[in-house]
Amino acid sequence: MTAFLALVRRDLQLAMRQGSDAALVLIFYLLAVLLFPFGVGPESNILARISTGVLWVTALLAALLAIERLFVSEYEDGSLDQLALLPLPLSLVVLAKVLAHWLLTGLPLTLLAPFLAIALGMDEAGYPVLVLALALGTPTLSLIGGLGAALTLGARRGGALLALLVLPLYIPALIFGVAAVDASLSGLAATPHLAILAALLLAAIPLCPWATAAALRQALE
Amino acid sequence: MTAFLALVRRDLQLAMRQGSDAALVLIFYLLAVLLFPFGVGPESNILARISTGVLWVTALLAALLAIERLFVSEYEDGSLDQLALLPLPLSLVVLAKVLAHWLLTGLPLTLLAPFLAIALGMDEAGYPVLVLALALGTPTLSLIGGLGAALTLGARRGGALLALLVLPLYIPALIFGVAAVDASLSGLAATPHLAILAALLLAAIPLCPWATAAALRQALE
Amino acid sequence: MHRFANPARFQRIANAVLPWFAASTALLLALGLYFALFDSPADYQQGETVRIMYIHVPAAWMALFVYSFVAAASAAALIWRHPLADVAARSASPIGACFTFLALASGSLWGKPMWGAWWVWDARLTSVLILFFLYLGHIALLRAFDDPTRGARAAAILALAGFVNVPIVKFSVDWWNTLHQPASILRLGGPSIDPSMLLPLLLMALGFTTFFVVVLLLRMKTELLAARLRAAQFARLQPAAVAH
Amino acid sequence: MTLFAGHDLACRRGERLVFAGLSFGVAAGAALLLRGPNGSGKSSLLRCMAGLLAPIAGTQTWNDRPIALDADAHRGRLRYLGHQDAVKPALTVLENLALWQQLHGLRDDAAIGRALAGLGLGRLAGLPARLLSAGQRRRVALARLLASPAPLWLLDEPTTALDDDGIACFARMVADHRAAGGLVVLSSHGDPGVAGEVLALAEFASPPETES
Amino acid sequence: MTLFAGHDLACRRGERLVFAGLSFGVAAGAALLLRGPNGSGKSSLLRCMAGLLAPIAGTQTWNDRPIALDADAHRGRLRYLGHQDAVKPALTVLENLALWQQLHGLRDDAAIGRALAGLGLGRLAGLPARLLSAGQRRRVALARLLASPAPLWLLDEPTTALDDDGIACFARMVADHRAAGGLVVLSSHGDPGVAGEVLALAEFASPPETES
Ligand code: HEM
Ligand SMILES: Nc1ncnc2c1ncn2[C@@H]1O[C@H](COP(=O)(O)OP(=O)(O)OP(=O)(O)O)[C@@H](O)[C@H]1O
Ligand SMILES: Nc1ncnc2c1ncn2[C@@H]1O[C@H](COP(=O)(O)OP(=O)(O)OP(=O)(O)O)[C@@H](O)[C@H]1O
Ligand SMILES: [Mg+2]
Ligand SMILES: [Mg+2]
Repeated sequence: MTAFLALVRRDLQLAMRQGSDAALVLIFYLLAVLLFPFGVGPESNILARISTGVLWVTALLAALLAIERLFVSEYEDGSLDQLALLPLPLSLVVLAKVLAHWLLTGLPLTLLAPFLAIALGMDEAGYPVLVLALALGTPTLSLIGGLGAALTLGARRGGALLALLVLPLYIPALIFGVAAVDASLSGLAATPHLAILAALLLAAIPLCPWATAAALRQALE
Repeated sequence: MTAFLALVRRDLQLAMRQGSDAALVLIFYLLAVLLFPFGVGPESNILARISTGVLWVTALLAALLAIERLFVSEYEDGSLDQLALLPLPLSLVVLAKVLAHWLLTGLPLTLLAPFLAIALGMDEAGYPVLVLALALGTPTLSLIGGLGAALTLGARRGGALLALLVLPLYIPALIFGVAAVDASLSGLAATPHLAILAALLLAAIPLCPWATAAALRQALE
Repeated sequence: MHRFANPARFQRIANAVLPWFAASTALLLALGLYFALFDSPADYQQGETVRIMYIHVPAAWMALFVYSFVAAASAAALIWRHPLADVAARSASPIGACFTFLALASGSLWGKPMWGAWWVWDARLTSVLILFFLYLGHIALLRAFDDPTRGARAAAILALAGFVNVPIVKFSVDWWNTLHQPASILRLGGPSIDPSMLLPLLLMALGFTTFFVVVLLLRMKTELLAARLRAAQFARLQPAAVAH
Repeated sequence: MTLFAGHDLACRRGERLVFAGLSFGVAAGAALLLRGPNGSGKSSLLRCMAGLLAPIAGTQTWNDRPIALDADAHRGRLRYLGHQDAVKPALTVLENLALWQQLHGLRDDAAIGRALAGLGLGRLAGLPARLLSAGQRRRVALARLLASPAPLWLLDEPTTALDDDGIACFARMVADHRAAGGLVVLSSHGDPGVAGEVLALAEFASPPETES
Repeated sequence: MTLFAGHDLACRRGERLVFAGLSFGVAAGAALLLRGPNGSGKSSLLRCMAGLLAPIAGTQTWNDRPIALDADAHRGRLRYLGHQDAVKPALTVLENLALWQQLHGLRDDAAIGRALAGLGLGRLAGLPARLLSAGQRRRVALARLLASPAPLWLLDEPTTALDDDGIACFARMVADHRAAGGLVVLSSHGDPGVAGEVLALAEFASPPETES
């Protein structure tokens, strides 16, 4: 357990030291979302109408943008060998790294969302559910993305290949995340959708790290 | 000059060898765009309204996703030292690498855009300008992105921050790109916007490679 | 010691069964198409377009079946590390991608008259699209590494992870209210479709299956030959050590 | 008595059978030197020993107990040092050592102090590893072995980029480790300053025709 | 007569003054061996010579002409080999060599053939470099010097990871290069199999108190 926490702390520390892509992700999120007023024009009703989708899709893409490098530097400087040789199971190592990554990207992104929602003129009613949905959804995205990052490790083509592998797996989270917010916006109960998001997360927490660890092992061979 | 071309050919060859980057970027672009119907819902009129913004944002992300690694592998395996020691000026080396990168990502992406526009139900009137705007805009994105990539090299905190300052430089290209397409969609003249895009590109072609070369020298010290 | 196991036995078996499967494929598809196109009634509400079903439905079934096959082979490859399992998975996924594309294409062809739109973002269609991308990802990952064994293992892990999508495709029509119609044949309580349509449908489905087997065996044979070739090249290129 | 042993191991990299029918044994306090021309499989063998690479044939045992039976325990008792140093450029030398110590569930500043002293890194402790020279970085990687101790050391060309003083430090730390009953397996081309049984990998190279 | 010379050079890395008041001179056909403990500045000096790193004091001359006056020409006449090999894993050994040849504006398959033979890479020519072992990769990096020739070689620990055979090959190619009037500056800890004037960097080390 101490080792687990030490790992998380390490990744946060490293990110802080070398101004990580975390900030990059937030900037991109900001850019991408704020672009839509230009793309769609002033009519606030349309902006509001699409705000949910825009916020979620851009969140998806931002998450993808960030996760690609999760294991690369570890792999190239030989740290991954050492991590794989730690006494604690590799899947825990993966979980720790993904957690740190989420704290650096998913969390700030979640907290940023409502302000962007204001910018897009989304109805206040949606904010709480939006944050909740993102809070439940983004960890799943990070976990799935981690699997993708491990699978494409050492592959001849990183980023785009990763996108091809991961984006389809993101779609369920996207669908239910949007559904939850839209439900709350139209005064319906968001709980069923949120429940599904939670279920996805609960399924991903054991499965993804396990698969990711397997992928990393074969990458090290 | 032969060396310049050899460099371009090399990068294309590397990309091809490494599992055709271009094809995967296209797939990524495709996927990213296809995400929006999930988010926004199938109502075709709304999709059509936001199609311009969607196409540009995803173009931006595709450019970002691909450029980030432009110099990293060269830097880590020592090739950058060798490139910096070539008889031709480093800024030309940069230009060659960016050009190759654009041929592999920006160009195919530009050509794919109108088909995605169809999928999003954009009005035919917009297609030619869309392609033109992207053709003028994406090289600028690549050049700016290259500068960002060079600045983040070496993982100095300062570098990352500078890169964050560079990213917003994307905004003008995006604003005018979107404006051009929307103008043509609403029957107005797109030429002024396109002219600005061209101006941006003309400014970027000398400036960015020069600054990028300086940043690279920094990283090599 | 699987790695030393030479696949000569597989070659022999494959050569033995191939002609039979090829013949039955030709027969089944010929019969199926005859019934489908000439000797089956037009639907009372869909008219002639119903005949698209005889392509669409078997294709869709194959899309799901082949993915399950790939997943199973991948599991075998990961657990027992048997090279043939890798070869099977690698050979099957492009075929599956084709079937999936066929289902998508025929589906949207059918959708135009039925729903008035080539494409709608409904759960069934979406999940099939995801299935298609999973196939593409599998293929891309297989070819993304210089070392084929690594690509094979990465792809295998992906195939297993992506398997969750198969039940989603299958039951999406029941879980969400979709435009797409629910299962009327592969369902509890027996098929609810006119026998005169059921016969050609089943013939086509069988034909598609045998067709799959034929193509699979052929691809596996070529894969194995290619592997032999690579090995030979390595033996020539790669010295035991650089020193001479 | 032999502590760590391997029985006719075979290993493949990519499509190539690197070595086959290789056996070895290391007793407590002993050292095994892997020698062989470039590409003969020294690194591969060390990765097999570490469990990073699965040999396609043969078994390895620790106290006559197959290590495969208890991979976690094996990982816990070995330290591996590869061609790369696994030193994080952004962290200082001290942080790098402390980090891996914590990851191994230890917390022993005295050991870190000894490690730094043992490799003459004392004055560099506060520097970001990014500023280190090749040999200095290698020293940090070696210091890790002392900071978080374990009985079995697997070292791939540990003396790369080390100067004479560095090699002397390395020889000393290996001697101490062996005196304390530790085991050492290392590959090297030059003279690592360590005496021990030699395993020549060229002998086990697979003749071309057996290659898959 | 001295071809390549440096006059009391000083170099700083980060906050640290690595060496100062350093002068050197290399004549045609001569070799200069940089020796010194880890961190004494061998790599830094080589990077200064290559023009990758700007010395904070002193001048370097080629035929008594300051190289700063014509950086392009200087880059054109030198070949630098750093700690890293700059070998592209995705390309085959052959392509790697041909590539750098073209980038230097040359096109000479015979030279490539000689380079491959000279380093015993003949049978590896068709392999993707990614499959090479550490020493095999180093050999490719050395082969580049022969494939695209230039008078001045700046080599940073060229014999790292090389086996005895590899070192022999290296010694041979250096001898030929010098016989043809080439200049060689190299750093090494072990014995690179090259005889030549020795420059001990420790002598020019800045006094401890200046260290960060
Ligand atoms: C691109 C659009 C479409 C896709 C991706 C698609 C996909 C599928 C899939 C995956 C199945 C297999 C379901 C199962 O095994 O239970 C299926 C079955 C079927 N589809 Fe579609 N379909 C599409 C459009 C249509 C259209 C437009 C119609 C006609 C209205 C249609 C009618 C059917 C029928 C009748 C079945 C058989 C259901 C059964 O009896 O089990 N499909 N389709
Ligand atoms: N990742 C890999 N994939 C495929 N083959 C590889 C891989 N790494 C090494 N090889 C091959 O395996 C053989 C053994 O490599 P290894 O690195 O073990 O040799 P080595 O004895 O360490 O050589 P060196 O002394 O140069 O480090 C080499 O011939 C190499 O071509
Ligand atoms: N990028 C850098 N930034 C700041 N300082 C550096 C950098 N690289 C090296 N140094 C410092 O400069 C000094 C000299 O480094 P250099 O790599 O030249 O030594 P070296 O003689 O090559 O050592 P080695 O034999 O280990 O390669 C070292 O003390 C190191 O701390
Ligand atoms: Mg090795
Ligand atoms: Mg050095």
